[in-house]
Amino acid sequence: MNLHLLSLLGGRLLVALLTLLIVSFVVFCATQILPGDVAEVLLGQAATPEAVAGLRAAMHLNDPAILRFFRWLGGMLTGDLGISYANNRPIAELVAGRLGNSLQLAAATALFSVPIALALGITSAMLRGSLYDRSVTMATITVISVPEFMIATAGVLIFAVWLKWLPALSFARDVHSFGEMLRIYAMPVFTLSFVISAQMIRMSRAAVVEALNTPYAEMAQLKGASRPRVVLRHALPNALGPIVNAVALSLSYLLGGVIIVETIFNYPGIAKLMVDAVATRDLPLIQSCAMIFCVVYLLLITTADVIAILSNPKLR
Amino acid sequence: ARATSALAATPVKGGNLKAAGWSSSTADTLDPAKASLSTDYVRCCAFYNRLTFLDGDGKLQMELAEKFETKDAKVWTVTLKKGVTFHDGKPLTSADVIYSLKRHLDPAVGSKSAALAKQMTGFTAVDPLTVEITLAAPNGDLPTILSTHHFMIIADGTTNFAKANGTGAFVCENFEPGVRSIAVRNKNYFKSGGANLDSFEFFAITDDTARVNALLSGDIHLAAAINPRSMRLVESQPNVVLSKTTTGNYTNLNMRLDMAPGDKAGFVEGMKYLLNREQIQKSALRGLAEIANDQPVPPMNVYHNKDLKPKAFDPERAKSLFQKAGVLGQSIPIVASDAAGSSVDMAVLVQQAGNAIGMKFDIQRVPSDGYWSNYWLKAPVHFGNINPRPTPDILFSLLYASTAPWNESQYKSEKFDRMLLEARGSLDEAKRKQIYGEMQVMVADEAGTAIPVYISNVDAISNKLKGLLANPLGGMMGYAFAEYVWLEG
Amino acid sequence: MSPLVEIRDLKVEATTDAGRRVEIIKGVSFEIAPGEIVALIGESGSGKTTIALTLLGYTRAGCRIAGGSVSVDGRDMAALSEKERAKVRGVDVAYVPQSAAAAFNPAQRIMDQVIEITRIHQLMPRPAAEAKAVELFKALSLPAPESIGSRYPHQVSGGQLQRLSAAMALIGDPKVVIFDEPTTALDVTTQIEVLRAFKSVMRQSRMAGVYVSHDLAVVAQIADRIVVLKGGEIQEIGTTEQILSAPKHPYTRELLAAFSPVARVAAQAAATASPPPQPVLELDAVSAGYGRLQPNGKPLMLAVDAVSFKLERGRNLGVIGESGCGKSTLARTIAGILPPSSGHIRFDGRPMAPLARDRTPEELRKLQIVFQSADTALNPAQSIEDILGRPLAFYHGLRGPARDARIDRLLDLVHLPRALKHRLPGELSGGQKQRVNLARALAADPELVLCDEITSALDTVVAAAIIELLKELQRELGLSYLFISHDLTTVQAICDEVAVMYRGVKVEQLPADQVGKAGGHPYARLLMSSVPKLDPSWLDTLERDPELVAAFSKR
Amino acid sequence: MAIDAANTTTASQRRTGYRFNLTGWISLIVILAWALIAILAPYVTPHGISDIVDTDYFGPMSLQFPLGTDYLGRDMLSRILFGARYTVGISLAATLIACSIGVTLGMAAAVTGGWFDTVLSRFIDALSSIPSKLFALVAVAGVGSSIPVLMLILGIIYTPGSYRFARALAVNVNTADFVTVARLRGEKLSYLIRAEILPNIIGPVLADVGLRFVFIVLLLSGLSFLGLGVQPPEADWGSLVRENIGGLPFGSPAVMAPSFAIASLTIAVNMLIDNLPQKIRDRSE
Ligand SMILES: Nc1ncnc2c1ncn2[C@@H]1O[C@H](COP(=O)(O)OP(=O)(O)OP(=O)(O)O)[C@@H](O)[C@H]1O
Ligand SMILES: Nc1ncnc2c1ncn2[C@@H]1O[C@H](COP(=O)(O)OP(=O)(O)OP(=O)(O)O)[C@@H](O)[C@H]1O
Ligand SMILES: [Mg+2]
Ligand SMILES: [Mg+2]
Repeated sequence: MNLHLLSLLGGRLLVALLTLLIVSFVVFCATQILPGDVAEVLLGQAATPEAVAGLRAAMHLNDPAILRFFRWLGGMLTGDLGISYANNRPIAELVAGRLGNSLQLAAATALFSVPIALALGITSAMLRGSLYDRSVTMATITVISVPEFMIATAGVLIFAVWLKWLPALSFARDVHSFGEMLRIYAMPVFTLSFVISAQMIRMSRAAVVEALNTPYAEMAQLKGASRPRVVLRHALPNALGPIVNAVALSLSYLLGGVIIVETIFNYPGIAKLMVDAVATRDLPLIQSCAMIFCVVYLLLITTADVIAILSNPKLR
Repeated sequence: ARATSALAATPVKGGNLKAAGWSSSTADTLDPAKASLSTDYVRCCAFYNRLTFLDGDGKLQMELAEKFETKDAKVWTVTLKKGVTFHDGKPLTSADVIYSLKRHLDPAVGSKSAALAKQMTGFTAVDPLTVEITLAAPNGDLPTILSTHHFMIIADGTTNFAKANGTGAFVCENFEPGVRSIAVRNKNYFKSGGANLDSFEFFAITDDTARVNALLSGDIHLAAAINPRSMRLVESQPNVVLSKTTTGNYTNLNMRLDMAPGDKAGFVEGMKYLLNREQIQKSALRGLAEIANDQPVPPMNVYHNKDLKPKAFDPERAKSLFQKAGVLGQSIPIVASDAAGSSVDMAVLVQQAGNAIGMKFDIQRVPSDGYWSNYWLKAPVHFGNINPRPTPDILFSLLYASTAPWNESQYKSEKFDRMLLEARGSLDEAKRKQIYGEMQVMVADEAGTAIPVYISNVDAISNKLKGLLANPLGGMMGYAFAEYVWLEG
Repeated sequence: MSPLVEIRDLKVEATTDAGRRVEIIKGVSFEIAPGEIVALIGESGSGKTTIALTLLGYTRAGCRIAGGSVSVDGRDMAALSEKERAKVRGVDVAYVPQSAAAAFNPAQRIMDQVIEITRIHQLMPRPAAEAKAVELFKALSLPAPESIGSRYPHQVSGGQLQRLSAAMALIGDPKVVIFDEPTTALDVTTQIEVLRAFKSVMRQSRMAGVYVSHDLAVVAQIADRIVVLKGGEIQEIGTTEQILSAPKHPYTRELLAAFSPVARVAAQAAATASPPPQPVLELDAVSAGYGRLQPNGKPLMLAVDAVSFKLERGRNLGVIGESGCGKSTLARTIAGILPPSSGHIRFDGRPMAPLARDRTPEELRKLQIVFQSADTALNPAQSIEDILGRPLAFYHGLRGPARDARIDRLLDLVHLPRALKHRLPGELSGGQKQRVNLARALAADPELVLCDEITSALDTVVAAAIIELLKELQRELGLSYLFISHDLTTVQAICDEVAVMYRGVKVEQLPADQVGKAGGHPYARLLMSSVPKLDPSWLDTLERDPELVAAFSKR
Repeated sequence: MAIDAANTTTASQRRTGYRFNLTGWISLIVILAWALIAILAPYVTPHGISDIVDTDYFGPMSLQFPLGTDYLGRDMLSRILFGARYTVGISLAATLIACSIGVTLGMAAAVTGGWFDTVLSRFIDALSSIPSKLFALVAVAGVGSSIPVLMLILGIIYTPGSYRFARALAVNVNTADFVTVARLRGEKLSYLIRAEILPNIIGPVLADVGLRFVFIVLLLSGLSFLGLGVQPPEADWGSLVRENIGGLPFGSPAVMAPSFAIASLTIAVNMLIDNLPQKIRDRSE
């Protein structure tokens, strides 16, 4: 059984590596179609043909594209992410801090939203059809149909500008106390939670409702089990697969999808780095960011799949 | 809130200033030659110095230079101030100046001012504090040209710009491109007194609303370039002061004279009459603009031609001109982008005016990315955005001379080129003023560039922040405010 | 003595999706004394399960107790609050569900589920509960009683699960146990063990019981009194003796009359007279199983071990054997769902590809399988019309009125009303579903039908009708059947020959009427002697060869 | 007996009918109203969408401008009515593209299994790990921004999620005996997914469609934020909120009204899906 699991994980890992390779190549090709290159972008309005040609030659941009790709890939394999075109700094250095920030924000959001979302989803499944259930459903849809930037901006206006309870900006550093950290993360975490919770609430509700409709849930009730026990001991373990999948998909949004929150709260995370990289056609940086998103995504999805498999004795 | 009064108040020492610009990316740099965004300029101004600078009245002042001397406007001798040191302790010498200026000629540096620097053909270090600069052709404006931000002086041989090593009022403590920089006061600054602030943190908040909100909540002391849409909110706040400068920044509609429909006589003129300048000023820019007369020299510039009146909004006249050009009723694409500020709104206004007279304008809004290399100068009808330049010579030679690198409408006039050279080589102020005035009329009437308004820059500042004055080089005191302002209370 | 359970004028209503109220139980009254076992019998859909569930104060979704009272040990279950009911369930009244396979949580180990009642009601510490569970496993003749609890539900056979669910109900020493068809899925040998175990456990602790079944012979062994139901109403109540020997109600008489169907001896004689026909199906040392292949080429779990037989055209082969002996696996292998790990299958004289997807459309059409569980074999989202119409369109290209006419004919064939074709499978009773399942196979005009336990969910009347139908079709169309069942009498009623399987091996094959006769395989004899009789004293007086029992019962 | 008609030989009359509750009706009416507005937009807007009709900006609600004016002084009501075209049209089309492709492929992968499933699943994983904004940037750079392109981009961005969801559901159904029966009959893939799998997963799939629709509406405005969305002066509702967000501090109708419009549509779509008309199957007398 453990051997089986190991071979399963090994296979997954191999496939993940292959996926990464393909993605890096696809991203590379995609960036090749983008109009303009880093030389033009860096020169901006000063991009006269001679200036562009000169800069291009100086940056070795005239080498064949595929050669540059393999050079990048080679570096990547030896753990060297390369040098950013835009500012000549090692990419590892640029990415490290930003990635740390993003992960912190993601972790804070996950810690906050996942339990709440699951609790809401599961309780509304338990009280299916009740007023509570309907209000949760209604509230979820209402909340996600409000654009993210609206929630963030309204939050800032109310809590930072009018009430002055929370800061309008969230720098990840310069944090001296736990209370301060809470204040700094409060609004971005709230905003992101609004965005990602809906899917988790709806999916966990659907999965638990499904599991509650089964004869074994009915049987548990006939054994005298209380409603919470039926849900927690019988429905939930069987609904785990779809739930972890929904959670993983929602969490994967927390890295690449938070550009609006990063912008509004001026939070230096990796999503903005990526958009910047695209804007400046900073190829090695785009590639590195894409790899990070891809790795995190695959990690989440694979974890979800493995949990789903582990939670189902038939698949184990 | 009211505009800042330049009351003579005594500066207070100390305090940590936090200020936010409006744009920033990983391409943020501490290399003055590459600086392209306001964010870069602010940082460079804090860490480096120029040989000269323009003061609040647009007058040239010496900074690192003691004096500029020339006989023929071709060979210039620059004497440097004594006792200036870089942050790492190295004294400033002529080698640093020559290195700083010469590198603009190297394409690998990717200098934004390569076009201007090209005229400097010879550099000689006469002695450690004297530099001789030879120009390809006489140019009386060299000291002013060297007051622009790209010509900051860096230490000889510098290639690594992870940290700044300049002579400026602040020492770079931390710099993360696309995130922020932290600067602390330079205790060895060569100007007496030095900066007032203990430290200065600068970053950018790209979202207009968020930038204003950060100021209102007290997170920052200065929010640069606030959007006209936020004016109503900011004006109602008691603890916020607005600092407005109209510098000569403009967003213009370019019609290439070598392409249809710009090559049809009457089209360009018609478009200039179709621009409802008042509406642009009032609606698109919420009054934060001054009406312009289709030429690039702004009113606060000493060479501005006051007699040249802006063209009035006259759809009927435009209609007859379009009829003459044979374009009436055609559908004309206009390329606009957020890259050229307010251009989308302006395009909408043109489109609306066109509808009334049976002209159809098809707005093509394109992404900011790659706008300057892909659409600007290239599309038949498109928008551009030009930052203020200190002299008419720079403006005309960059934008309107037959060989100008950024000849937005492909305007070609031998007479204009001759006049440009004549004014440049002359050291006679009255004559220059007269020639430049005439050239402004030519641009307004003949070139395919319609300049509807000069856009004002409004920085919103906390009422604790004092000492911020207007400057013709741009907002935030020509980006150099950190050195001069102080925090009260 | 006052009755332990007293049901007075019980009415249960269901609300249909049109919002209309339907009375499914129409005023039922009976009582159960302590220690007494009352059987509910009646056709499928007559309301047996519904009544049984009201003893727990429970009704299925959409239903509610509309009137009357159900008092258990002095408490009216219909009137209690949900919380108070939960306290009673499992401790005072326990339930053994109709479909054990569905009633087990697939994600939990069996032991945890069996002792869950003791955990919920905090009856005893965990080790004590586990020890008690193991005792029950032993009493219910489950194999490996010490370790079976650590398996997951999908790792034991259907019959084993049924017994495990009984253990689950008995662990809390309830006053009343409700058995909802607990032995339907069991083979006769196991059934005897289980019935005995039920009886002794219940007698020991003087439990009262409600025993729901459609099998009169089984009911005869265990019940003190019998309640005969039809259409939600009681037809007759009486002691077991009285119902069996002197039924008053015509419906009861009908049930009794259908109990022993006519054997097939005549048909067999006719068939043997004709020249030896070509075998329609031929198996040559076919082995199959589950799990990955071992180095020796056999699967990890070998379920069918080198089975060979020939089935001639127009004749039927019965396959019997205890639950989990590999009957269904054999059928699945022949059908091409599970590839054999070794051996060959010849159909109509030609070798057939191991997997269905490699077989020709003609082969697929001629060989049809009727699945054991009609519940899962019918698409819950398709109407009966679509389910039956698809093979007609697929194999014969029938469309429009021609197709409709054939669907009507098929429904007539399996004795289902034509109006039923507009319904979804969920709206049919278990027996009706099984008949639709069969009709679908017949729609293909097959030559060979693999019937996997198609009558086990049916009451005697309907089951007899189905058997008659199969015989009739065979006469008309020359079909052959591979008839899988653990019900010996049914097999004998239709088959020419019977193969007896034991642990994946075919232990013997002989003419149907000789099964169980002296000289046959001992296991077959054991099976035969285990078929319950209508005589209520049969179980108590049954003497089986102890050696045989020792050799084959405890697995 | 109501359900068990085994003994009822008389054919019960077939009463076909649907039950549709009030919530469902209201939702349907809201959606139809917006759809109608989208179609009739040019005829019902009181002002041109790009006409600056008010000298004031962020004007309050008034008789002349029932929803106030926007940041340029344009009539908000007209802009919202016209914006329905993009929000309703593009989003619905993109949702349909994403869900039909995703669900079909998901079912096909579950039914086919083997290498087809593995390759497709990995490919989809790869696709969804590429950040959607980068994807949109490249696509628009390559083919230019137009309404069909937008529909396609949004559709492709949301296909992987739909695929994963449908596949997970279909894998479960695929193990049921009735699918095996259909396979044994020799049915082709298209029949298996259309007739056997889809009807059994349609409930959760529809719920997912509703959620996806909301995300697409929002991403559309997100694209406008990057300059990739609907081209001005036209604007979808999300972009209307975005461009007028400066009016939020004054509770300007210019920012509230489009928000309400979005909410009304997305809530209606989801409520309709939750309360779809139910076929009444009880046809007995
Ligand atoms: N929700 C419902 N709506 C309408 N009728 C229902 C509903 N639930 C059950 N019924 C009907 O109630 C009747 C009694 O069902 P019940 O399950 O008690 O039958 P049963 O005697 O146990 O049959 P079987 O032997 O098949 O288990 C059946 O005819 C069934 O169709
Ligand atoms: N999918 C499976 N994986 C592993 N083992 C299985 C699987 N299906 C069945 N088995 C095992 O194979 C053996 C034969 O099962 P099969 O279903 O053929 O029994 P059966 O004779 O039909 O029993 P029943 O009368 O209970 O239906 C049993 O021991 C069972 O536990
Ligand atoms: Mg029942
Ligand atoms: Mg079986």
